[in-house]
Amino acid sequence: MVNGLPAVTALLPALLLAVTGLALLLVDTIRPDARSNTSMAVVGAVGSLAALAATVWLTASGGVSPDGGAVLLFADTVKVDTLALFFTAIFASVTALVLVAAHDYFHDHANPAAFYSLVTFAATGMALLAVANSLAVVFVALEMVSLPSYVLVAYLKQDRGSVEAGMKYFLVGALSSAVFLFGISLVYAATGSLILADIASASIDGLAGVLGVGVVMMIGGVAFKTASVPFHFWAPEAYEGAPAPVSAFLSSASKAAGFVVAFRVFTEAFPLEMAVSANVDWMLSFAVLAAVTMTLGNFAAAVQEEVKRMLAYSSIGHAGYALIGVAALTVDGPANGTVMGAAMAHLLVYGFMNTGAFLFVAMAERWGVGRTFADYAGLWRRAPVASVAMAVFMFSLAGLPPFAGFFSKYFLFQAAIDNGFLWLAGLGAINSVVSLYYYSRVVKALFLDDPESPSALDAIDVRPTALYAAVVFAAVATVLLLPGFGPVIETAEAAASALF
Amino acid sequence: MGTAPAQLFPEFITDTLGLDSVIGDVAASLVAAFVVGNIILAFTGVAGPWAKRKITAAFTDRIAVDRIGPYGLLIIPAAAVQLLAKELIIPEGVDRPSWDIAPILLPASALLGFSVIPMGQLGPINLHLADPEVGFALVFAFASIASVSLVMAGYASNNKYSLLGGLRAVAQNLAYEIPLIVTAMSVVIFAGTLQMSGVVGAQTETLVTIAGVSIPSWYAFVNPFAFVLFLTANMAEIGRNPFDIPEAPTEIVAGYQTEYSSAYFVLFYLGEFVHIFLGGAILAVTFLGGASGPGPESIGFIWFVVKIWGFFLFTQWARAALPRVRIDQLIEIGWKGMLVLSFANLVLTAVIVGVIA
Amino acid sequence: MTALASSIPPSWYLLLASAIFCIGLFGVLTRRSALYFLMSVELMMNAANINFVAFALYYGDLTGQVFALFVIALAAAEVAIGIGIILVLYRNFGTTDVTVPAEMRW
Amino acid sequence: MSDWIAIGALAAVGLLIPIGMMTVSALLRPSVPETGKSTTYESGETPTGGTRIRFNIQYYMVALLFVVFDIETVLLFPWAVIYRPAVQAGVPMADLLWPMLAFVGILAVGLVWAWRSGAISWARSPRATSRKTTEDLN
Amino acid sequence: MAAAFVGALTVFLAPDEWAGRLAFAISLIPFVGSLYLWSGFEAGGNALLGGEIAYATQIEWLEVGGRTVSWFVGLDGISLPLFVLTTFLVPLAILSAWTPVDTRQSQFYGLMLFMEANLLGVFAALDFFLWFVFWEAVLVPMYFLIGIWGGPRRKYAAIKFFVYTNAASLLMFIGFMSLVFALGDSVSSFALPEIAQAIAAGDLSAWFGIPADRIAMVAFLAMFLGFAVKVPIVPFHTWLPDAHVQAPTPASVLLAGVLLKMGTYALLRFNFTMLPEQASMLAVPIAAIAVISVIYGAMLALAQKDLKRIVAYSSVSSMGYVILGLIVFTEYGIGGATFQMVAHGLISGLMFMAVGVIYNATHTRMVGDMAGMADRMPVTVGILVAGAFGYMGLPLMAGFAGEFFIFVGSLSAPALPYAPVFTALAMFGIVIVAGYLLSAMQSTLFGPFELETDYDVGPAAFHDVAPLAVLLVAIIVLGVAPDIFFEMIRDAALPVVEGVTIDG
Repeated sequence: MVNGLPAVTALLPALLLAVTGLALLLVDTIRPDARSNTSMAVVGAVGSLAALAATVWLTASGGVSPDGGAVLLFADTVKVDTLALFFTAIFASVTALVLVAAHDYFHDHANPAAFYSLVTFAATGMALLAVANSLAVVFVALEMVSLPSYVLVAYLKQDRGSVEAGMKYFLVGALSSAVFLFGISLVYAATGSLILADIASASIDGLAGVLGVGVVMMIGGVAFKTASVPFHFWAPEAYEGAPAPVSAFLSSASKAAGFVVAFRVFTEAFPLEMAVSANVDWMLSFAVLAAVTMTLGNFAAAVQEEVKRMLAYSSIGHAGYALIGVAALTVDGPANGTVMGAAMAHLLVYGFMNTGAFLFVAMAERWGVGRTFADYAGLWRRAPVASVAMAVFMFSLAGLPPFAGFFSKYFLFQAAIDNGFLWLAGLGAINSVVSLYYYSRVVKALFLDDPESPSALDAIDVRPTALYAAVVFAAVATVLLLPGFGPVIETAEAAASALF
Repeated sequence: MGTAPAQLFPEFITDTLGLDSVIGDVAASLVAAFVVGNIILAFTGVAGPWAKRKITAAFTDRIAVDRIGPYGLLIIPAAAVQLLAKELIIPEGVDRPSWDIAPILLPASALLGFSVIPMGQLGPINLHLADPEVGFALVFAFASIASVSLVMAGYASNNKYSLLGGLRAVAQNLAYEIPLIVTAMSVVIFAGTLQMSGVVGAQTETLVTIAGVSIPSWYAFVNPFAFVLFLTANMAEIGRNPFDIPEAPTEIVAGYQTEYSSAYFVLFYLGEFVHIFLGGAILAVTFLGGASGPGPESIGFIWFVVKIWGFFLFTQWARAALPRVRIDQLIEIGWKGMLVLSFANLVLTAVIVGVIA
Repeated sequence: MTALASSIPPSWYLLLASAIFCIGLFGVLTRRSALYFLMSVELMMNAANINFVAFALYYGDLTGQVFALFVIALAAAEVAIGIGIILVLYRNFGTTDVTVPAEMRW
Repeated sequence: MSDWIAIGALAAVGLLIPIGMMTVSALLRPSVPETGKSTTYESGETPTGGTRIRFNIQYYMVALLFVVFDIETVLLFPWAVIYRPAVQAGVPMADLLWPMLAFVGILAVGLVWAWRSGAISWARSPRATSRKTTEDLN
Repeated sequence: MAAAFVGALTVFLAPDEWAGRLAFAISLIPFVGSLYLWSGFEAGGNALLGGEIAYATQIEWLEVGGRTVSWFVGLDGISLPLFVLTTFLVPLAILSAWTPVDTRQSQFYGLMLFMEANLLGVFAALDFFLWFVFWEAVLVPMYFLIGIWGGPRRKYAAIKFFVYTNAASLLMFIGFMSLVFALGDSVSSFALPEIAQAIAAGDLSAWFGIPADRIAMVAFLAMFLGFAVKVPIVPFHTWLPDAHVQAPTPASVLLAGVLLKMGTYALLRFNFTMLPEQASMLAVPIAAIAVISVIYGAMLALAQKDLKRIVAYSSVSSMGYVILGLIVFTEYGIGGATFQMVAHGLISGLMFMAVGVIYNATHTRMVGDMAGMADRMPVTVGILVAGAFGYMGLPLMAGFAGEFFIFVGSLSAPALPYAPVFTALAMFGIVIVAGYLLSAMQSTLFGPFELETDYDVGPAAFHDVAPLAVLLVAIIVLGVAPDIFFEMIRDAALPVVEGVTIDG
């Protein structure tokens, strides 16, 4: 344990987030006059950064090491290991970015308090999800992520788009979580336990069929959270209709949360051998999902006219890439750890670049320029820094070498190939080429095109400082992750390898 | 946990009659239930209204019913027959099934509440139908079904007063359910069980002995604060003054029962009384040591009845003495006052128990 | 109680739960009103609860029952939020028919 | 024997009695339908408008709060039951208290916030509606 | 070397007004640095083939799937000249940008320096990943330079450039990766020397059922195509004129001066050094392509009216020389090719700059429009003409030395059949070059001044002419004393040659 500290210390990040959420409520209680916007943004950002710091500290201090050094708490229902910390880092950083950005986005909103606290509570749920070692905790945490998200998407109560998005998100979400829950119940029926390890070791006497159905249903639940086929169709609506910071939050953090479930639950509760023996071959289903998802996402994104919607589809595509991490697994395959680790690293990088991209959209919405590519034309004349940042995000998302996105993608594909999934990697590569097309459209619009009317950009009168800060920080992170990729990928790989 | 609970009523029957099969159990239970049910109805349906009129009259210095029978005791059966024989007027646009179910649900749920209440012994018979592990939670569950029936009635009878009444009933029940249960929880902390017999048994121990008179550890004595809270919440729960806004005859003309007449009205009326007495029973069991009292256990039922009537008296006094609260006051008292107080009480109790135990 | 309940083979519980789940699913797929949708989802969740409780009994551990408690709580929260969203939906679109709002193309 | 049989029996009785009374009255009572009678009562006026109307959102607020706290009590009951035996079994009181305190504390924050933002004051405050769903996180 | 990188990168991060001067000043730092490196340079052999590497620094970067990627940079005889060339050209290019670039200067110079940093990286990197990152990172600023400061059809040009080169590098990337995978576990990193030596040691093994030699061939083709686009060689050259014509002068200077060399440099490094057998197998077609691009480029240049296009096409043709020089696999051929890279870098840079200067004065590039410039801008025109001569390969000019070496090499090429034929054809190319350049000069610059403008066209500013002069001097110096580079180039080139002669 972390040099003799009580075991609960391992939960520090989650606790910090939770406390932050409550603190936000208190702040708003003390100063409910909506002017507390700034103070709440500060509190929230500080809290999430503290959580991030705690995560990094825990990881660095090696208190929780992947090799058996994982901390088990609360009768094994909670397991803090490097995997958990890694994902918690993603959640915390994305949360910080979103909160900071929200300060400007909701500058004139009547009551931003709910927003901040909801985001932090959702982040808490994610952190909990990352450490969940029991299906019960998984489900509870999952709901704890979903419920605030529903509200967040529909946060602009007067905006029909937002409300509709929230409605659709909620419908699909409720349905999928019910399916997920029933899947859990079937698994419980078959194995008689909710602790992942016990499920793995349980003897399935004649109930293998039940187990199989349960696993399939759970895949459905995961598919929803990760916005991948077949539960993907909420994503474009939700991301487009929701306030842009929320879209950023959902498409980065919430997606990663879905993946942490996939990574941990499926590898620990239904180990590969068991999956093959009980022929509950979830790897195969994930492989198919990954293939369909990335293709659908990318090709749909290519035909979009609105930047936000394009980003939404592209995030579906990226879900497809990350799914490779659970798809390209074989029984004692040489690169199991590598491929999953690469997927994790990709999620981390993606967390920054995608959040940044959506936050740029948020800035555009704040400025009141339109939503389509054409409306972005020539933005760089008015906002060079932000535009450069956006270019960084786009190229990185497309996986161009100078940026971190390239590494994470490359290693993902390489590991998949090492594991014998040449076709998946190939498909991924093709999709990346496709994606380059529509990502570069944004850059083209920003830098090369001229605004259709010289007065088109006069709307840009404000300089949303906080939004700028968030975007620029995300860009810097995206770039710095290139030289700093070593520790990231190695941590991720170690964490993932511990699962096999 | 106090003394072991006496033999339950149905078991008593089965043993005396030597029945031993599921059929026998069912039959015995039915008999027991019928007996208990009738006893309760006799109290509530007959004595209740009569006493109500008498008490109110006494408070307001009037002469109440005295024509029919001694002290006008027979007025109630007469009124019942008369009401049953009245025409049932069904207004247009009522939501039929729920409009019919509501009047059944109210008395049934209230009656059901008694199933787990240990009503003490009457001679050899222990008037206690069932004693499940979760009886304590169960009784509250049964008691709160009533509000469903109220909102059904309010919504079904196509009438604005009724709608308001139903909604108010719900709002009020919601507002006071929590304080009620949380306060009851402090009792559970004392008792350490949810079994009714356990709760009652735990109150038989002697708390203190003053001048040779040993005062039992009724929770009313142990924790008067909780008792007051519970009493208040209970009043609201059963919708009596000052919390009778669901009916509020002077504002919304009897609220949810405006459109009811004939047998249906009788049922509502009856149900309310049963509900009052159930509230009394709960109070008695939870805070007043159930059927315990001076004298042999075999007359426990007497004590129980006394306690219930004491509560009934209290409600009638409140009805005569206290003004009705407004809906907003009601909500605010409930959520801002009672809730906080009840949680404070819970924590307090926990600490005290932790210290003394 | 235990004697009574455990005399029923577990597969019956499974069948019951699955049946209820399918009913809920059917409701989800056919109903157009958001409220019915909500109810159907609740039905599905309760089907899961049946499984949990039943098999908690079958395996003789409390995990399932406790989890069922949690599920109830979560379901309640979900309904609360759902109704909230339906409320704003109604305010904006004047209906609770989930097929009506189509500001954005699918 | 099972307690539930007895309870069921009482339920049966409790249902039978009202139904019996209904049937009795159905046998006894006359039926003279008449349009005047069948209008709903509205202080003697002819009723205006229907009753299937949208009523005050505040009821929803309250219901929401209730859901939160009701579930909380459900989750607290087990704790309350084991509390005293655990204390007598020698478990230090703090270990038993802090989970409940934390749990209640979180809800308390939520309540205070809802209180402050007007969710539970009957007079409808503009901020109230948008604040309704936050407490459900606990 | 570190100094060079840091200097360039920091400027990129701190661009601002009076950026021009600042950028120039800072760009001198890497130049000085590189000169220092040059002076201290004493490494023999080819970095990839076990020769010693100057200023090698290797830092573990990250480790994935059992292969390490590391920050591994170093110089050898082949890369150093180009390294110096880059650092030499950039300041001049920046100087030449003072006049034409008037909008958003800070970003402009920032991008220039950023590009310089990446170019240096390309030439110095000895780890495939590092190299690839730099390689791609060069494209981005170029894309913006063309796309934002370019001419009227800049969007089209920029996107064409971007798409072409990206597709190419993807192809190349796949090719190389297939090599790496085929090497399997015999290599534990992406360091080029290790890979090269592993290949030389014949560690290529079948992969996914594809026999090793076929993989090697596929990889060779893929990489060759990839680089060919970059060079560019004839079928893939179409992006070049557009890019050049549309690009602002400084950008096209770097484009012609350095970016094209990246292609040939990579060809030499990867294809010919790593896969000599395949290279020698394909010698004839490659040589053919080289010659074709010589002739064809020259022909096209002959047909052009736009001075910039002329220079652009001519650089296509002279790149053909380089390829030819490379493929013949002789000490002189490869050496000469490398030398020619440098020379052409200087010369084409000079040409573009001069054209740019004239254009700034006259706002036309059309041959004929600007007749009689000679008496208006004597110095500039003089230098332009001199540069043209250099292009034609006049003795005592760098161009001459390069081409001479190449021909010497190719005439005596053991590995290449029909070497004389190709050589002859290529030489014929020179004639055409001479032809069109002379005609262009003739019809353009001399004769009476006809262009009527509402402003007077006078001599160019000093900071415009100065770089031209400097370049000219450099060219002549190289022409007079080629050995300053050639020596080290040769002993870096030798192992390559041996590589092929051994198994050839």
